[in-house]
Amino acid sequence: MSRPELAGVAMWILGGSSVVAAWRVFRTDSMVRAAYWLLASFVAVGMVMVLLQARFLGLVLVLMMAGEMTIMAAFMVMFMMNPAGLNPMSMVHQHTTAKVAGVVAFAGLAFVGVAADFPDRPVDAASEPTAELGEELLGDSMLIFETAGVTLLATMIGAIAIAGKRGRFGNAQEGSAPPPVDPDAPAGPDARPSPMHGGHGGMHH
Amino acid sequence: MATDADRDVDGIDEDAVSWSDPLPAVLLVGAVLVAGAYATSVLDTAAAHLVAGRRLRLGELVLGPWREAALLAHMRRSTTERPDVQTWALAPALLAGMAAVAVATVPLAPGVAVADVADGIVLFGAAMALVMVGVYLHGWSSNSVFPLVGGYRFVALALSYEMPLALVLIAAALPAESLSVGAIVESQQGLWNVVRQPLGLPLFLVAGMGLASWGPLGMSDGTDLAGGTSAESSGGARLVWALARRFVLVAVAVTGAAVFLGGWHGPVLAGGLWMALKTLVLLAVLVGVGHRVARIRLERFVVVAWAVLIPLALIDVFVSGALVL
Amino acid sequence: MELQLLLVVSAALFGIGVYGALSQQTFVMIMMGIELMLNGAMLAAVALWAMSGAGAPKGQLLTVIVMTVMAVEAALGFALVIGIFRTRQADMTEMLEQLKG
Amino acid sequence: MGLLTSAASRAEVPVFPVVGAGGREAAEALWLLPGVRMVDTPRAAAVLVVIGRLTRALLQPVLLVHDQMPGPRATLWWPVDGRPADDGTDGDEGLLAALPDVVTTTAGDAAGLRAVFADLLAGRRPWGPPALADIESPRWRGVGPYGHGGEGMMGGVPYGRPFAEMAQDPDGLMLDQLPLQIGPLFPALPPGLVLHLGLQGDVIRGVTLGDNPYRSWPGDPPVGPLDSVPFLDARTSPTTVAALEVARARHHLRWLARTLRLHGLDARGRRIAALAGGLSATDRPAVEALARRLGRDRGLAGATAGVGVADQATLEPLGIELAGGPVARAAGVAIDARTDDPAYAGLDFEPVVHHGGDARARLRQRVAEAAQALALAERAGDAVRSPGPPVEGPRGPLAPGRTMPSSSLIHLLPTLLDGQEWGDAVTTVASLDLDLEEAAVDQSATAWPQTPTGTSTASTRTP
Amino acid sequence: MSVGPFGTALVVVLATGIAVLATRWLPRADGPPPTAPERIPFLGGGVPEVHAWSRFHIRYYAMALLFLAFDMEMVFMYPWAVVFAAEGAIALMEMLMFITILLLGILYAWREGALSWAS
Repeated sequence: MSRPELAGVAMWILGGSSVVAAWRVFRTDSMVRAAYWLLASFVAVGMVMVLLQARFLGLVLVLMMAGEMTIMAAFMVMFMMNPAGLNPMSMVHQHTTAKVAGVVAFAGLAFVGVAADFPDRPVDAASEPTAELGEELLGDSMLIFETAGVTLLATMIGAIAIAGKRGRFGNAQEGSAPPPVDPDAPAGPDARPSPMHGGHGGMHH
Repeated sequence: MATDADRDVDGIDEDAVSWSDPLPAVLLVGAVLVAGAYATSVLDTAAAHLVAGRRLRLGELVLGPWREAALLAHMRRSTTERPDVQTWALAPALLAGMAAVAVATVPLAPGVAVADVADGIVLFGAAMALVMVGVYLHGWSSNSVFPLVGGYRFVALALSYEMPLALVLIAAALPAESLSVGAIVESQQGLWNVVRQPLGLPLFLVAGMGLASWGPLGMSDGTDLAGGTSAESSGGARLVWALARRFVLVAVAVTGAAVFLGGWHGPVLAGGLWMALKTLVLLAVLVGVGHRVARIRLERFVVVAWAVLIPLALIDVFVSGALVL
Repeated sequence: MELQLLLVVSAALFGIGVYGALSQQTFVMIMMGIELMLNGAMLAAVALWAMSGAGAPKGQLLTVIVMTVMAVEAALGFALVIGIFRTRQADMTEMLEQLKG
Repeated sequence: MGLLTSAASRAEVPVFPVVGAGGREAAEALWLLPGVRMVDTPRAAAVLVVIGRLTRALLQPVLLVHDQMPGPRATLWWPVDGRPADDGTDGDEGLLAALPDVVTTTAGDAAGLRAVFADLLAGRRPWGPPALADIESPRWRGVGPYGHGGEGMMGGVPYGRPFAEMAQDPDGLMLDQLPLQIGPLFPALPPGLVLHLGLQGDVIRGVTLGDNPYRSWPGDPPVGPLDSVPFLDARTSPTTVAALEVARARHHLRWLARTLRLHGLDARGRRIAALAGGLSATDRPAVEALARRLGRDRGLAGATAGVGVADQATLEPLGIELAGGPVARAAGVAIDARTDDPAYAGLDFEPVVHHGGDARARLRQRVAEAAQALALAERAGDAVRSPGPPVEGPRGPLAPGRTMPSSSLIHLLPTLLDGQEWGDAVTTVASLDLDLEEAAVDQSATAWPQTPTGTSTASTRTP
Repeated sequence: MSVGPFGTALVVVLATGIAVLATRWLPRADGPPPTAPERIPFLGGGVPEVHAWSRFHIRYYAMALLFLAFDMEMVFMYPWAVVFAAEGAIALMEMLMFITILLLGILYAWREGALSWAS
C-alpha cells in the first residue's frame, strides 16, 4: 500500500472518528467526558490537517485545543450540577427544531461540497507551508497580524473586567455606581446614592 | 490527486536500518524511555541517600527501582466507589504516549532521527499540552477529594508554565531558522544554545519540572495531599503512573539536551553517547533540585510565572533574535 | 474525491455544532456547539486550501484567524458565564428569561 | 511469577504507620529503619504498623485504613514499654483482635517487619482478610433509570452517596461545599487530629475539632507516656539542666524533620531526624550551622512566609499569649518559664523571640531554640535543677493544675484554618507542633503515670 | 515501509499508549474483588458523606481566561520564528510591537489582581 493510498485511508478514518467524537459530545452524561470528546474531535481534525500538508496548523490546533478543552471542562464542572454524569444529564430544549436545523445545515453544506466542482490545484508537496505563513504574516497581512494582537488585548481586558469580582468600580454584585449628578462629587464605589433601580439590580432585592 | 510517485518528501534516505520505520522506532523510543526512567529512579535514590547522609549500598541502588516496580506490579489493583474507570486507565497511557512522541522528535544520534518532523517543537508543545489533560484526568477519575484537588492544582500549574516552555524553544529555533529539533541541533554546530542563550536552559528546566510535577513544583502528587492524584491508585495503576511521570521527566531532559546542550555534538565521543551523557546530567540536575528545594506555594508560583518567567522568556527570544541578525 | 469527503465531514461537524448550540440549555454546552461549528469551518478551509487553493498562504492565515476567533469566543464566553453566575446563579438559559426590573 | 515475587520480597517495605497512645517515640524510629519506606496513603502500603496502645476511638479508622490497603497486606503491632495492647476491657479479646491476624514484634524491630513482609509475598502468610463487613447500603441499587440510585438530574443517592450541597463563598459564587471528616490517621496532619471541615474547591470553610481519639475513659489505662516525659518528671524530681535542654533540642529537631518531609524534602528531613536521634551537647555547632542554612533557605521561607499568622491578638483569648511557648515567642511575646528559674540564673539565659507569628517565624523560632538549648546544655555542665518552679516544656510551660500547651494550641485551628487553601492549612497545622495525646491528658479521667518507670500510680485528676 | 515522520510519531504514540494500557492484564497475584469498605476513598480514616465530584471552585479562573487569550501569541510566534532570519530587523520590530501589546494585557491582569487567586 503506497503512501498516498495510506493517506487516503487515514483521512477516511480520522474524518469519521472526528464526526463520531463530535456526536458523542452531546450524548455523554459526564461533562468532563463531553469536553474531552470534543478534544478528541479536534485532535482528529488536527491530524487530518497534518495529512493535508498543513502540518503547522494541525499541531497548533491540538496545542491550543488541549488547553482550551481542559479549561472548558473545569468551567463546566464548576457551574453545572451533576458534573460527572452520575445521574442522567439531558438538559435540552427545542429539541426537534435543533435536530431539523442541524440536518438542514448538514444537508445544505454537504450538497454544496459534493455538487460544486472545485478547481483541482493541490498544494505542491515540496513547499514550506510554515515559512509561507510566516512571510504572509510579516508581509502582506501584517495589518491583520497586528489587529489580531489588539483584539487579543481587548479580549484579555474584557474577560478580566467581566469575570472579576472586585473591580475598581465596586464589586460585581453591588452593581456599578452611576455617575453622580454634580461633576465634582467623588465618583466610584463610595459615592453610592440611594439603592438605585435597573443596572445589575438583581442582587439588591 | 496526490502525486503517486513514492517520493519521500522529508528527504530521509532509506539506509539499512531506517529508524523512521515503525517497528525500530517504537523499540528505540521505548528503550530510551525505560532506560531514562530507570536512570531517574537510580539518581533519585542516590540523591536521597546523599542528602540524608545514609550509606549507599550498590546492590540496593542498582536493583532498588526494579524491586519496587516488581512489588507494585505484584500488588492488587484496588479501586474507589464510583470512579471513571476508562479515563483512569487512559491518563497514564496519554502521559506515556506524549512523552514518547516528545522523545521521537529528538535526533538521538547523527543518523538516528525517529520522527524529526519539520515542526518538531510545535509537536513537543502539543504533546506537553496534552500532558496537562492526562494529569487532570488522573486526578478527576478516582472520585476522591485529594486526587481532585491535586488535579486542579496541576491545571493551574500547567497554565502557568506552558508559555515560558514554548517561548524558550522558539528562541532556540531562531538561529536554526526552522522549527525542527534536528535543525536546532544542527545550528548548534560550533556554539551551544546554553552559551548563546543563557536564559534558555534555566527557564526550560523550571517549566520542565512543573511539567513532570517534580521537586519544588510537585503540585499534583504532593505529600500534603497524601499523594495527590495518585492517592487512590494502587498496584499496577500506581506503577504505571510513576513510570509515566518519569517518562515525562526523561522527555524534558532529552529535549533540553538536544535544544540547549548541542544534542549529539561533542568533541571525542560518539554522538549517541554525548546525547546520553547530557540527558543524564539534566536528569541529575532536575532530581537534585527536587531534594534540595521545598515545594513552592502554587499561588506564588502562578504570579511569578506570569509576571517574571514570561517576560524573561520574551527577553530571551528578542535578545537571541537580535543576535541572529 | 478526498475533497468531497473532507467537505462532507466538515459539513457533518458543522451540523452537529448547530444541533448542539440550539439544543443545549447550559451556556458552556452552547459554547461547545459553537466551537464545533468553528472546527467544521476550519477543516473546510484547510481542505480547500490544500486541494484547490494551491496552498495560497492566505488560506493558512484564514485558519489562524479562525483559531483566534475560537480563543476570543471561548475567553469572553467563559467570562460572561462567570459574570452571570455570580449575579444570577443561573447556568441555564431558562433562568435568564425574565429581566428583573 | 517466581522472579517477580522474589524481587518484590527484597524491595523496601511500604509501611503505613498508625500512632496509638504512647507510640510517638517509636513512630520517629520507624522512619529511620533500614529497608522500610513510609508511604503517604494506605493504597501504596503492604504493612500496617500499629504503634503503642490502640484506643477505643482509633479502632474504626484503623479498620477502615487496613481495608484500604490493596494487595498483600499484614498488620503489625509494636507494644510500647509493656503497656496493655489496647483498651480491651469489654469481654476477653481486646480491640486489637478486631484486626485480622496481628503479628506482635518489639518496637523498632526492622528484621521482624521484613520477615513478615517476605512471608507475605512468598505466600507463606495469607493476605490479611478485610476487617470490615462487605455490606453496601442497598438503598440505591435499582433506583433510577440506570439503577444507580439517582432520580432526575440532581436527586437521589447515585451509587450510594448524595451530591454536595451548595454554599455561598466570598468570591460571590454559590458552589458546592463538601462536608468532610479528615480522620485521625491522615499522614499530613498530627496523629489523632480529627477535623470536621467544609471543603469548597481547595479552600477550607468552617473547621470544628473532632473529639480526641487518645482520650482515655474511666477504666481505660491512662494516657501516655508522652514525648515530653523528661519535662514532666522535672516537675517532681530533680534533673540535670543539660538533660532537659538536650531533650528540648531533640524535640525541636524531630519536629523540623517531620515538617521538612511535609514540604517535600524527605531526604533532608531524614538527615535531621538521624541527627536528633543521637543528639548530645557536642552537636551544638552542627545545629547552629543547620539554623543558619535554614535561615538562608529561600525555598522553605517562601513556602511558609505569611501562612497561618497567629499574632498576639489571636493568641490572647486562648491564654497562650500569657503562657508563652514557642508559638507565642514566634509572635513576639518574650515569656519563658526559664527566665525566673534559679537553675538557669547563672547561664545568662535570654528567651529567643521572633516576630510575625507566621509559619516561617515559628520554624526559625524552634530551630533557634534548639541551638540555644544545646548551648545552655554545654554551659550548664552537670548543674541540677530542683523541682518547684514551672518547667518550660518544648511546647510551652508545664505546671500541675495548668492545662497542657497542646490543648490550648489546638483551639487555634478553627480560627487559623478557616478560608485557607488546603496546602497552607497543612503547613499551618504542622507549624503549631500539636500532640493530641498531650491534649488528651486534660480531658482524660486518669493522668499519665507520675514516674516514668512503668509503675503507674494513677492519680485522679479533674479534667 | 516508511510512513514518513508523522506516521512514525503516530505509531510511537499508539504503541506506547497500548503498551501502558496492556499492563492492566499482566499476570499478577489477584486477590478477591475489593469489598465495599475497601473501595471507600481515603480521607485518613474518615468516611466521605458525599461524592467528591462536585462544583469545584477553581479560584484561578481569571488566569485561565488570560491564558486562553495569551495562548494565541504562541501561534503567531512559531511562523515568525521560521522566517525571522530571512526577514531581518523588520520582523523583530513587528513582533516586538505584537508582544508589547500582549504584555499590556498581562500588566493589566496583574494590576487588577487577576493573577492572584480569588478568595
